[in-house]
Amino acid sequence: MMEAEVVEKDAEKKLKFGLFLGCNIPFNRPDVEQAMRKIFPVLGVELDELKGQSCCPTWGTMPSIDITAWCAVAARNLCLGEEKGIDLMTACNSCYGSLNEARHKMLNNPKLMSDVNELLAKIGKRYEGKAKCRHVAWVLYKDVGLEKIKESIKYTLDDITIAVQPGCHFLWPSEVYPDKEEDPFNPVVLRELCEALGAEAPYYTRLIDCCGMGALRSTDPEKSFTLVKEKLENIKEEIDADLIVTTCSSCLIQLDDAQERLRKEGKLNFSIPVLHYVQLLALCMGFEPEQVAGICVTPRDEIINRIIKG
Amino acid sequence: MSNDEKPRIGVYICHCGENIAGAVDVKAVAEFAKTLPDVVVVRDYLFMCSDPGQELIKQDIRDGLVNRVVVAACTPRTHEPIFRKACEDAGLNKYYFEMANIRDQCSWAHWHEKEKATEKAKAIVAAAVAKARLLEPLEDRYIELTKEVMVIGGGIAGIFAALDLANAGFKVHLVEKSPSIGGNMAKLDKTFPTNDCSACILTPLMVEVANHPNINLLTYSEVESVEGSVGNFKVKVRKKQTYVDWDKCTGCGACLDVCPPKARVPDEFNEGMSLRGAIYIPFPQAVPKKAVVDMDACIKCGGRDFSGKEPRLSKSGKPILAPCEKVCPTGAADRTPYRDPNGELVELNVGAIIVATGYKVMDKHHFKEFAPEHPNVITAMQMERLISATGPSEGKLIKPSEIPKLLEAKKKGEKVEVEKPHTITFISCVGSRDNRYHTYCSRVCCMYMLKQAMILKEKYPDLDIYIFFIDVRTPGKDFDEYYMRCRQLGIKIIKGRAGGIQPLPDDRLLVKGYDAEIGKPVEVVTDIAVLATAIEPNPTLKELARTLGINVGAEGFLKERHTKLYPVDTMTEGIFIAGCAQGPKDIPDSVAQAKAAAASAMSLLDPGKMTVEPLISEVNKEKCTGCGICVPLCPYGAISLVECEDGKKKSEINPALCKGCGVCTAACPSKAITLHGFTYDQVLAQIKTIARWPEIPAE
Amino acid sequence: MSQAQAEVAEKKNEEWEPNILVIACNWCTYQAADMAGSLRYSYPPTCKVVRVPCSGRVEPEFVIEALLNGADGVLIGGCHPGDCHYKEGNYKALRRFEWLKKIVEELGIEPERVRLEWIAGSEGLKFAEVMKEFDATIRKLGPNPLKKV
Amino acid sequence: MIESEEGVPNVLNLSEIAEREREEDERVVEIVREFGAENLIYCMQCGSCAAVCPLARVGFEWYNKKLIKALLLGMKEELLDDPTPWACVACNRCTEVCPRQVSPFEVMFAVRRMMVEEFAIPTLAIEGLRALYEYGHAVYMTGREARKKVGLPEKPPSTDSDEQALKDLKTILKNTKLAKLGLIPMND
Repeated sequence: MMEAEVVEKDAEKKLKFGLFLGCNIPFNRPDVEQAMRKIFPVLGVELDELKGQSCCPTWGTMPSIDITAWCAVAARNLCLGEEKGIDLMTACNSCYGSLNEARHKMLNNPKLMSDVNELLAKIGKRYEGKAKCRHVAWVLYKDVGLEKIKESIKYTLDDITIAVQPGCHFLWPSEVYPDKEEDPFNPVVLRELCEALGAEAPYYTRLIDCCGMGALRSTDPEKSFTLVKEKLENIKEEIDADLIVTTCSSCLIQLDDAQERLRKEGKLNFSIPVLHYVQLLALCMGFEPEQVAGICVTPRDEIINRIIKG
Repeated sequence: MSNDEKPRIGVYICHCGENIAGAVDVKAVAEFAKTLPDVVVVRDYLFMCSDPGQELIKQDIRDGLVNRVVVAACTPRTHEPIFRKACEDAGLNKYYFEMANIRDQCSWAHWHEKEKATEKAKAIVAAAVAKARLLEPLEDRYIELTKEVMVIGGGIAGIFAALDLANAGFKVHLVEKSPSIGGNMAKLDKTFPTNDCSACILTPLMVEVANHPNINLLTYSEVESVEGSVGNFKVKVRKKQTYVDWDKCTGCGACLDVCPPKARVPDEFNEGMSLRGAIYIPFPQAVPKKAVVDMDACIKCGGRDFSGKEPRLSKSGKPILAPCEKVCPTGAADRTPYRDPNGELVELNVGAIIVATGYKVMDKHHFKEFAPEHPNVITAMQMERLISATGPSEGKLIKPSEIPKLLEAKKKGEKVEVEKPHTITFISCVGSRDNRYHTYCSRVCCMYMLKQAMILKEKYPDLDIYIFFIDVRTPGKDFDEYYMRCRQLGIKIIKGRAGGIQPLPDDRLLVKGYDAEIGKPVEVVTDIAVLATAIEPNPTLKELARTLGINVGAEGFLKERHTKLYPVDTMTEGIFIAGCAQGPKDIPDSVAQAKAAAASAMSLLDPGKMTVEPLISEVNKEKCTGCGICVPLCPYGAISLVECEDGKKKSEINPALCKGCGVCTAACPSKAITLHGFTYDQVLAQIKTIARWPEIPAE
Repeated sequence: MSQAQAEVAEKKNEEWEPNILVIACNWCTYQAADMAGSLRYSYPPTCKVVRVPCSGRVEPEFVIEALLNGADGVLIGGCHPGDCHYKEGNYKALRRFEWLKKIVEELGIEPERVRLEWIAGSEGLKFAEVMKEFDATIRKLGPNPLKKV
Repeated sequence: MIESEEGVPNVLNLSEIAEREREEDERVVEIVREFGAENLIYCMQCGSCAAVCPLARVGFEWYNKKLIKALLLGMKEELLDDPTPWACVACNRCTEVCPRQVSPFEVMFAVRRMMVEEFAIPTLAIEGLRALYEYGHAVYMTGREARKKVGLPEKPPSTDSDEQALKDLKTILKNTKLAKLGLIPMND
């Protein structure tokens, strides 16, 4: 018994990921970065800085110009992990999508892979296709495990109803991702992660609908806001959530930021605070709210107080 | 067993597991049945139709206990034959049997009113017993069947039906109204979904028909009258006058070219896109390959009119002959002997008839919105001819408006530059799914448009091809894959039926459509517009159906006996239908149906004789006053007034034609007609029993 | 008279139940009656079916006799026009029915007591509905006036 | 052609479109296939993609299904000024539901790539590319107050704080189509 436990602990200790930040998190929502830096060591996951990482590249950049260029930029980032024999881990769905889509393309197209490696050769790198990008939600769900999460928290979310927002690139296209929901149209991972913290995380009709962030918002904010509004109203009406929790930095910004705008314009008469799951977990673990959940537009003081004061 | 022996009725009540016993108190019904007049035995059993159940009945018959049987169980529609057979097996005339339906029409319908269900069951049994007391023994009838079949129509369906029957040893008379068999399929260039060359797969079959020892091929012939009924149809077939001695004609074709321009008419085989002479062979692969003279077109060169006159002599003393007879190497086109314009009447005796008269492609002139008079607006069947190697342009894709130029040059042996099309546009559902014309879907248009588009695009990749659809319907085997191949070839599929074609100042056309997918009107300048006109019943089909005594549906196609269960049968026994005469269908379905019709005819005729239930009407000559009311009432023409020995006219019913409806029986003012199995007394006994219920019928 | 019979007869005096005769053609209405049962559409057990090959077999006398013998209502069921198994027997039935109605009226019987319906073999539900309706009609009319006499 | 207000004609003259393809000796379908929309030709216009497309939902004109149809008809110029492809959030729900494995997302992006060649590219996208090249981050902010506020170093451990890595990234980008197109200055 004792021996087995030791072995298990050793295995846990071996958990190590390259912390892939992307752009939105380090520059827009560094509290999410801080939350990850706080929670993972507690959960026995070692984080590598992945020095020299860049933009994944995001959809509006290289993917819109050229497939080889897209894959080359993605491959340089993946190489940073591959060189150390570790996978990347991200808290941004866009990075998760772009990196894995690029990897999927390269693995299925030898010509593309060799073109990419020709480019990488110019900087002395080579990508074999081994390293992949993992999603922080999947690492917590599968590698760390719900039990360990439950053990690690100081506060539980009794009587709190959460509306989950897994986000599009957590789900689709399921073919390219290293981890897949059993039914991508009825995702349960984030719901179970929230439930592990003691909250209710019920289904609602527009759970898998897009928040309208990204290119849609930069192209036509008005149209983008109609999607957020639809989603928020559905959340309010169907489950009257106390809190929205997402595992995507883009969804986080959109739901938080656009919500405040809609309110200011008089199009919304309620307010639901929004957190990234790693922030929520950090709060439950007792980390300083100012550091792990300090940046927002839609007020979240009240819910943070409820969490911390029980 | 004599008829006037006093009835000794056995009543056998079935529990049908719980199906009857669950709602009807079977024991109570049994007790009640014992009180009914002439009932001597009453038994009940869990499943009366099972072997031991039937054995109960058989034993009572064998023991001489009963001479009438009433089974109270389910519906006679399914179980009457089973129990009748049990009676027969035990030595009782099987028409001494009556059924009381206490399941379907009692226990099941009144499941929650058990007491009332039991009472009703008693009433039903009482009525059945009342009828059983009056039953009479009847003998089954047999009719001899002629093991010959007439197939009408020599298209692909008729060919397959004829070959299957002939190969099984049946004598087949294949009647085709055109000079050659082959039908519409002979006109097609290629066939979906495999794109086989139509002639390549059809011609060998046509030859096989012509050479088959069991097939009597009657081309250029039409059915004139049909009498008789299943097993023994008497058919008169008119062999039209060919005006060419077919025994001598070798099909060399020498006469075709010499027929003068004045006598030339649009060629049916090329859908009117070229001309043929008055003397013609329908197409190069015709079977039989024989010439005929179209007398409506013939100008009777040199007064040569088949009237039996010797030819006039020229100044040089030579006989003046028509060009065709002059050039004929065998004398087949000899115009001297008299030829009867009525042709010849042939009489056939057949046991069954298969109708496979095919279809007609709807004409384009109905559709004014699509500029039908424009030479470059063509039907899809014309497109088939345009791309076929045996067509007017010998398979070269040219604008139809250029055909006359091409043919003229060919005649002169000159070369000529003709314009080739760059754009071809197809329009679907022209006349189909259209309340003004045909409400039905013609089923094959989507596929043949895709086929033509595919053939054209593969052969001429630079062609721009547009297909305007309401929706693409490709439910056959390998059909949707075929459709996808077309899409992948770059054929532009536009959802939305075009609304108009405007001729442009040159010989091109502006097609006006609406792309429902983009939500905008679209316009295409096209060289050829192909209208996928509907598949229509042949104009003569209605008349033929009347001759045969079968029905056509509202849409004009032949009506099958039952859409699902009897798809190749008609309401007239012994007459089967196959192919497009029954409704629009493609070649695979036509062939399948033809084989089904052939198999149905075989299973009907093969035993050589068939049993006919004796439940038909009979005239009691002594009662008949000869009023003749019944004669026109009979839907089968089975009744006629015949002179009797005493010189009076009396009604007589032809048992071979009578179906036993009882219309005459009900109408006869002197009650001279008996419908066996449903006699006046029998039905009235049942009715009175029920009307008086719950009073018990008197002894 | 059996005990059960006696009981029913007694009941009849206290609480009248209609007695309805249905003359059904073998190919459509009889089949519909079977269908109603097999699909468990219930209808009043007052309706009892007698089978004939075709509605064209129904002699007006059958109906008159039924009424004279005490039936409270008679329904003739045939195939829909155009669907007759024997081509046109149902048209014959229709013609006779018009005539029949007049005779019934002359006998002093409400013409609503006789009815002609086209019910196809597949129309089990329709059979049950028609039976319910007819039963209700007859109940409103009360017992056959000839029976009272 | 009758011009509509948006620049796409109210009535599409398909013959003119086909003629243009012929004159330019390129089929639009082939161009977008080369740009990654390989399975475009399998589209049967069922509309599943449009049913789940956020763009279709909020009223963009040339959402996935319609865009594919336009391309199949040979349209290109008509689409160059349209913002729809640039509004695609790449959510890929269309890819998940497409019964023909067309991947409408790939079509959207192939059209972006086709548009880029014609320099039909939104300003915001150019800014993102410039930031990617200059700093290695498409979204880049010079203000570092937020990072400091949550107790993080001013710069993340990325190309932002690693000169060699940024140089490497630039080397890669200079050897791609981005440099050939000359959309952004890449002179350093």
